[in-house]
Amino acid sequence: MNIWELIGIWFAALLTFAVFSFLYRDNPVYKWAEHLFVGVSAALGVYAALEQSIVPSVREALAFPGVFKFITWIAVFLGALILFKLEALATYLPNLTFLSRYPIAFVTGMGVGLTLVNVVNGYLFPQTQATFLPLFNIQGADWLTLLNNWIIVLGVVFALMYFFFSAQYKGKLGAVLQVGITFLMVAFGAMFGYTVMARLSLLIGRIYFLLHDWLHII
Amino acid sequence: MFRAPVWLVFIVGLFMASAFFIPVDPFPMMQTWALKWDVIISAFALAVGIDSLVMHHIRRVQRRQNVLYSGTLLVGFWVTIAWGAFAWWRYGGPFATRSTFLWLFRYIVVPMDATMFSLLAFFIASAAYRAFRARNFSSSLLLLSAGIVMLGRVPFGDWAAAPIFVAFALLLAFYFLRVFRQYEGWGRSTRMVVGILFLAVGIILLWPIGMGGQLFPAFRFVVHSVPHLASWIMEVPQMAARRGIDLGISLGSLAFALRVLVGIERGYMR
Amino acid sequence: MRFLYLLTTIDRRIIYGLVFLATTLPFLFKKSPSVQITPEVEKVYRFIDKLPPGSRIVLSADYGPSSMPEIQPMLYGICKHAFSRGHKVYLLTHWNYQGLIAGQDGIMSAVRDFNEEIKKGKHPERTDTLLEGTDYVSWGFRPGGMAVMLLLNSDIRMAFSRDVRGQLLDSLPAMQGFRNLRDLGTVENPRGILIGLEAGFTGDVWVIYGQAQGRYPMALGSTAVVTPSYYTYLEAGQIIGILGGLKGAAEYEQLAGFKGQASIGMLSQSIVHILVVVLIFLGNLGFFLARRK
Amino acid sequence: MTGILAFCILTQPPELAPAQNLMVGVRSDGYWVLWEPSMTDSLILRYEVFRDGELIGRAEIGEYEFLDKGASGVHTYMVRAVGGPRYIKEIEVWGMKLPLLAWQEGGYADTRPVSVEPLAGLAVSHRWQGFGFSGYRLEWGFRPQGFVEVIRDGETIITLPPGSQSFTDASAVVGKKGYMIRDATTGQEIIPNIRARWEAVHFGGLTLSWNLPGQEGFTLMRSAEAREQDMRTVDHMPPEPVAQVTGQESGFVDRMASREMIALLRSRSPMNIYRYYLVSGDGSKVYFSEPVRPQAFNFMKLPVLIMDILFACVFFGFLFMARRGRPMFIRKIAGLEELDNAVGRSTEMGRPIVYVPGIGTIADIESIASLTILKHVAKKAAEYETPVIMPNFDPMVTAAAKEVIKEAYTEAGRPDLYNEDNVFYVSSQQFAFAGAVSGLIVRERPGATFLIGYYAAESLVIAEAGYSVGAIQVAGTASVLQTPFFLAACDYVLIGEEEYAASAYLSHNALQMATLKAEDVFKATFVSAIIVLSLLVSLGISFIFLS
Repeated sequence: MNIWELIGIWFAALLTFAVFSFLYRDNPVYKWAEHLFVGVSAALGVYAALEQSIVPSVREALAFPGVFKFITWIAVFLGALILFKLEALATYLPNLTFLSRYPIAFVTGMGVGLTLVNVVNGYLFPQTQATFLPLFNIQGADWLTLLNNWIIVLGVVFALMYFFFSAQYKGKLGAVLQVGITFLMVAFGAMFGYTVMARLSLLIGRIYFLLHDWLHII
Repeated sequence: MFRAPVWLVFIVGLFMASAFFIPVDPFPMMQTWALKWDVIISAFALAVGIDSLVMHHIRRVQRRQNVLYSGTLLVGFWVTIAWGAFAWWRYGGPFATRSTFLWLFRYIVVPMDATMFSLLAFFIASAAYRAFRARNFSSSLLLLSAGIVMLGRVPFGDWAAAPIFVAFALLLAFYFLRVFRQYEGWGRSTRMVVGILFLAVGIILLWPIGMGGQLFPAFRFVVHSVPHLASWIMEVPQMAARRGIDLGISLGSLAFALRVLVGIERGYMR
Repeated sequence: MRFLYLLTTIDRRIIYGLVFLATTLPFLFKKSPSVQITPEVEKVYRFIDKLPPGSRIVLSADYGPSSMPEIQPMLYGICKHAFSRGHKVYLLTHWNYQGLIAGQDGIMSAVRDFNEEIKKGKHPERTDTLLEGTDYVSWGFRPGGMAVMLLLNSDIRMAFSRDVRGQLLDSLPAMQGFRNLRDLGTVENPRGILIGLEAGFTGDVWVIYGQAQGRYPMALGSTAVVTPSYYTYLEAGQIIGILGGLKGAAEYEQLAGFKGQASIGMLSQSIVHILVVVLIFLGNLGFFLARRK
Repeated sequence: MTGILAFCILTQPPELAPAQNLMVGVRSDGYWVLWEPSMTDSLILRYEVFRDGELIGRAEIGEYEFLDKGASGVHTYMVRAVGGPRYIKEIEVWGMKLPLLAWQEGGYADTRPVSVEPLAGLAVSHRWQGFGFSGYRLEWGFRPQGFVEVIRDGETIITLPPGSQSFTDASAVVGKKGYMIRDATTGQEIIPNIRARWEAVHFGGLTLSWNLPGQEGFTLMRSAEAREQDMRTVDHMPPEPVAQVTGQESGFVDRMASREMIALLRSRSPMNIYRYYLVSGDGSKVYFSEPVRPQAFNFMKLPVLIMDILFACVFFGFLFMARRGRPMFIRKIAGLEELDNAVGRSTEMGRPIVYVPGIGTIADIESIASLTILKHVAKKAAEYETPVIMPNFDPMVTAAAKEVIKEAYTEAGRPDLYNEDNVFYVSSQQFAFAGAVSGLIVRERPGATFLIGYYAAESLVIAEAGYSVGAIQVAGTASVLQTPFFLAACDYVLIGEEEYAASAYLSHNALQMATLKAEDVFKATFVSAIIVLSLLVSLGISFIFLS
C-alpha cells in the first residue's frame, strides 16, 4: 500500500462524497467533480483510441505482404479523411470538411448492410420460430409447460397487436389493448424490480469501497 | 454535393448484404477485408468526438463563462494527456499493467462513474415510494410484479414477502369494502366482490404465519414459492412481452436501415 | 389522520437516508446468506464443469466502471473456476479502455489468488503457478464491435495480431491450434465457451452477429438492467445460460464454493429490497386510507 | 540384455510384404499418394514412390504419404517397400561396446500400380426443395437419469447424453413413425411426442451420376479440402469410402456430404471443397472428379432474402402512396389528448413548459420523432401564450429545435412570442446534462414537462425532479429499458413505438407514415404466422422458415 495508493483512495473517497452531496442539492463541489471527471475520461479516451486501435492498425498495415499492405493503406487514408471534421482543420479549411463524409458513409454502409441481413437472420426468424409452440396434445409434458406455451404465444401476439397502429381499436376491439397493456405492465414491473437490484449493487460497491478500502472497517 | 457519399453507402451496404448470401470465392475474402477496413476507420472516428468536447470548453473559458468548471475540465484533460505521454514512453504503453497512468482511471474515473450511477439507487427507492400507487388495474399489475420480482430475488426477501402481501391484501380489502357503497349497479357489485376476494387472500396468507409463530410447513411452502414465482415471471410473461416489443423494434431498425441505404435518411451525414 | 397524510408524503431526503443506512449497516454484521440457485446460472456452471480439461474459455469484458460491482465478481468467479478445472482463459473487450482495464484487473486478481492457493497446496494437481501466455491471454481492445466479432469467426489473428502486452499471438503457447471461435466446438460437442460479460447492447450484437454465424456455445453474464432482454435468447437456445446481476454472481460464487464480494453484498441487497417494498406499501397505505372515492 | 533383444529380432521371417491399399488423392497443389503400412512394417526401412516407373521420392519411417507437387493428368503410381532382415551391430563408442540395430538392404516388395485419371462426365447437382421434409422431431416430457436410446423400428439409431429431452431424426422417412425412447439405466420405454419438421427451403443433398466402361463394381470415395474465408487451405481430409457402387449410376445421394454441406450453408463454417473418386474393384484404376464447390448462391438463406425484398417492396409501396398524398389511417394514440391538456393545465397555473428531447443525436430516429412532437406542443403553447423552455444534449438537435419552434410559432400566428434563448445547448455529458436539467426544473417550477426522445440511465433523475415540483409529466421513449422508470414517475407514457406513431399521426410525414404502415403489415403477418403455425405444431407438423 504505497503512498500513491493511499492518496488515491482518499481522493476517491472525496469524489464519492462530492457526488453524494448532489442528493441534497446541486452544489459547486459536485459541479467541480463532474467537470474534472469529464476532462480526465475524455483524455483517457484519446489514449485508448491511440494505443489500442490506431497504432496497431497502422503497424499491421505495414506488416502485411505486398498487395494487402496497399489495401490497408487505402483504409488508413480513408480513415484519415475523417480528421477534416476536426474543428482545428475545419476553421482553416472549411471547404474540405465534406471529405469527412466518405469514411462515415463507408462505415454507415457497412452497418446498414450487416443490419439488413443479420437482424432477419439473427433475430426476426429465430425469435418468431421459437414462438411456434404446441398448445395442446403434448404427450408427457406437465401442465406447467402447457400453461407456459399459452402465455408465451398470447404474450407475443398481444404485445405485437398493442403496437399495431392501422386498426381502430373501438368498442369490443378495445379489449386487445387492455390485454396487451396487461402483459406490458407485468413485463415492465418485472424489469423495474430487476433493475432495483442493479442500481443497488452499484451503491453496495461504493459502500464496500468506503468501508473496506478507505476505512478498513470490514 | 450530397451525391457521392450516398452512392458509397448504397454500394457498400448492398455488397455487405449480398456477401452474406454468396459462399464462393471472392466474396467471403472481400467481406473479411471490408470488416478489417471498418475497424481501422472507426478508430479515427473516436478522435473527432473528443475534439468537439475539448474545443467547446476552450471556447467557454475564452468567453469567461463558468471559468472554474471549464478550467478544471481543461486542466484535468491536459494533465492526463501529459501523464499518458510520459507513461507511454516509460512503460511502453499507457495501459500497461504497471503503468502509474492507471492511477487516474482507478482513483478518478472508477469512483466518479460508479458513484454517479449509484445515485440511481436512491432515486429508484424514492420514485418507487411516491409513484407506485395502485391507481388503476395496469398500475397495480406493475406494482405487484415489481414487488414479487424484488422480493423473490433476494435471500431474506421471500421470508418478508408473506407478511407484506398479507398487509397489502387487507389494505385493499378495507378500501374496497369501505368504498363500494358509493357506486351504483355493476360498479358496486364488482368492488364488493373484489373487496371480499382480497379479504379472503389476506386471511388465507395470514393463516400459515399466524400458526403459533413456529415455522409451520404451509408457511415454508408459501415462502419457497416466491423465488420460483419471481423467476417464472421473468422467464415467461416478461420474456413474451419483451419478445413482442423487440420484434417491433427490429422491424423498425430494418426500416431505418432501408431508409439509410436508399439515401432518404441522411441524418448521419451532418 | 394527520399521521396517515404524513405517511404518503415522506420527504425524499429521509428516504435517501433510510436507503443509505439500510445499505451500510448490514456490512457490519459480516454475515453472507446462502442464495437460492436459479437454473440459468447452474447451466453455465455445469457446462464449464463438464468441459474437458484444457478447453478454452473466452471472456468478453464489455462493461465499464459503473457496472464493475456486479460483473467483476462474475469474471473473478469464472476465472478461478476455469483455472481449477485446468481450462485456458482468453480476455477481449469491445468497450475501449474501460472494459480493458476492468477485465485486466479482474483476471489479475483471480490469477494472484489462484497462485496463492497453489502455493498453499490447495490444488495438488498443479505444481507450477499460472503464466500469462500459457494459462491465460489478454487480447485487448479493437474498435468496430460487430466487425471484430465476425473477424473472430474466421481468423482471430486478423482481428488481434498481438495481445495486450504487444506479444505476437502465434508466439504464445495458449494460442497454438486456436484459429477462430469455431474451435470452441458446438453445444453438442463443446471444446470451450464464449462468455459475454455485458453492461450494454454489445451482448445482443454478440448473439445476433457472432453466435448466429459461429454456432459456438455461448453464455452471458450481465448487469441486472440488461439481463431481462437475454431471456428471449435463452429460450430460443441461442445461449446456454445467463448470470444475472449481483445475485447471479453470488450464485456462481456459491456453486464454485468460495465467499467473494458478491456474497457479502447480498445481505444489504435483501435489507434494501425489503425496505423499498415496505416503502411502496406505506405509500399505498396513506394513499388508500386518505382516498374517499 | 542384448541377448534377449537379438533373439526376438533375428528370428523374424526375412521375406517382405508390400504396402497395403494404395490410394491417390488429388489436391489443388498436386497428387497425394497414400498407403497403409505393410504387414511386415517392422522390417521396412523406407517406402519409395514411383510414377510411371521412375522414382520420384521416398517416405521416411512412420510416414505413409507422399505429395507429388504440381502433378496433373493421367499417371500410374506404385510404392516399393524397401527393407531386409535386421541384425545387431556392435559399435565402439568411447571405449564402450553398444548394440545397434541395423538393416541389410535385402529386398523390396512392390504394390500393384494404380493409374489415376479424371472422371469424365461426372454430373453433380444440388437438389433443393421448397417445403422439404427434414425429419421428425421427438420430444419426451420425463427427465431421464441415464443415457437415452432412440429406437426406430426395433434398432437403436442413436444414444443421447443423460438429461436430454428432445432429438431431431434427420434421416427419417415420411410416414415411418415407429419411434421408441428407452432410458438405458431404468430400462423404461415410452412413446415420444413426434412432430414432422418441414423447412421452407430444404437441401435435398448432393446427387451424383456417372457412366464408366466395364461391368465390375467400384468403391465411391470422397475427400474434402477445408478452405477458410481468406482462401488459405486449412486442412485436407484423405479420401474415405462412401459406398460400393456399379459402373453406371444416376441420382446417387451422398448423405454425409449433404449434412456437412448444410452445416456450411447454415453458418458459413470453413468452406469444404469435395472431390469424388471411383476406385475399381481390384484397386488398379482410380477415376477422380472435378472439385464440387458450393453453389454460387446460398439457397439456405433464401428466406432472409425474400423477407428483405418483401419488406423493401411494402415499404417503398407505402412511401410512394404517401408521397402522392393518399390518406393513410393511423389510429389516434390515447396519449395525444394528454399532450394538449397538459399544456392547457400548465397555462391555467401560469407556469412555463419544459421540453427535454433526451440524449439522442440527430441520427437517432427517436430524436427526429421527438422534434415532430415538439412542433405540435410548441404550436399549442403558442395558442395558449405559454413559454417553452428546451435544454438540449446535442448541438445539432439544438439547431433543428430552434427552427422547429420558430415554424410552430409562425403557424400559430404568434411569431412575436418566439424567444431565442429559451432553446439552448447544455452539455454532451450524460450526468452533467441530467444534473443541469433537474436543477433547471427545480428553479423554473414548470407546470408541465415533456420527456420525449432517446433516454438512458438519467431518465429517472429528470423525472424525479419533475415529480418533486408537482409538474404534469408526459414521457415517450422507444428505449424499453427506461419505460418502467417513466411509468413509475410520470403521469402519461408513450410506450415503445407509440412515440413514432404519435409523430407520424401529428406530422403526416410521408416517410414516417410509410415506415409505420410497413411495420404494421409485417406485425400482422408475424401474428398470423405465430397463431397458425402454433396450431399446426400442436397437430404434429412444425414448419421452420430458416433452419
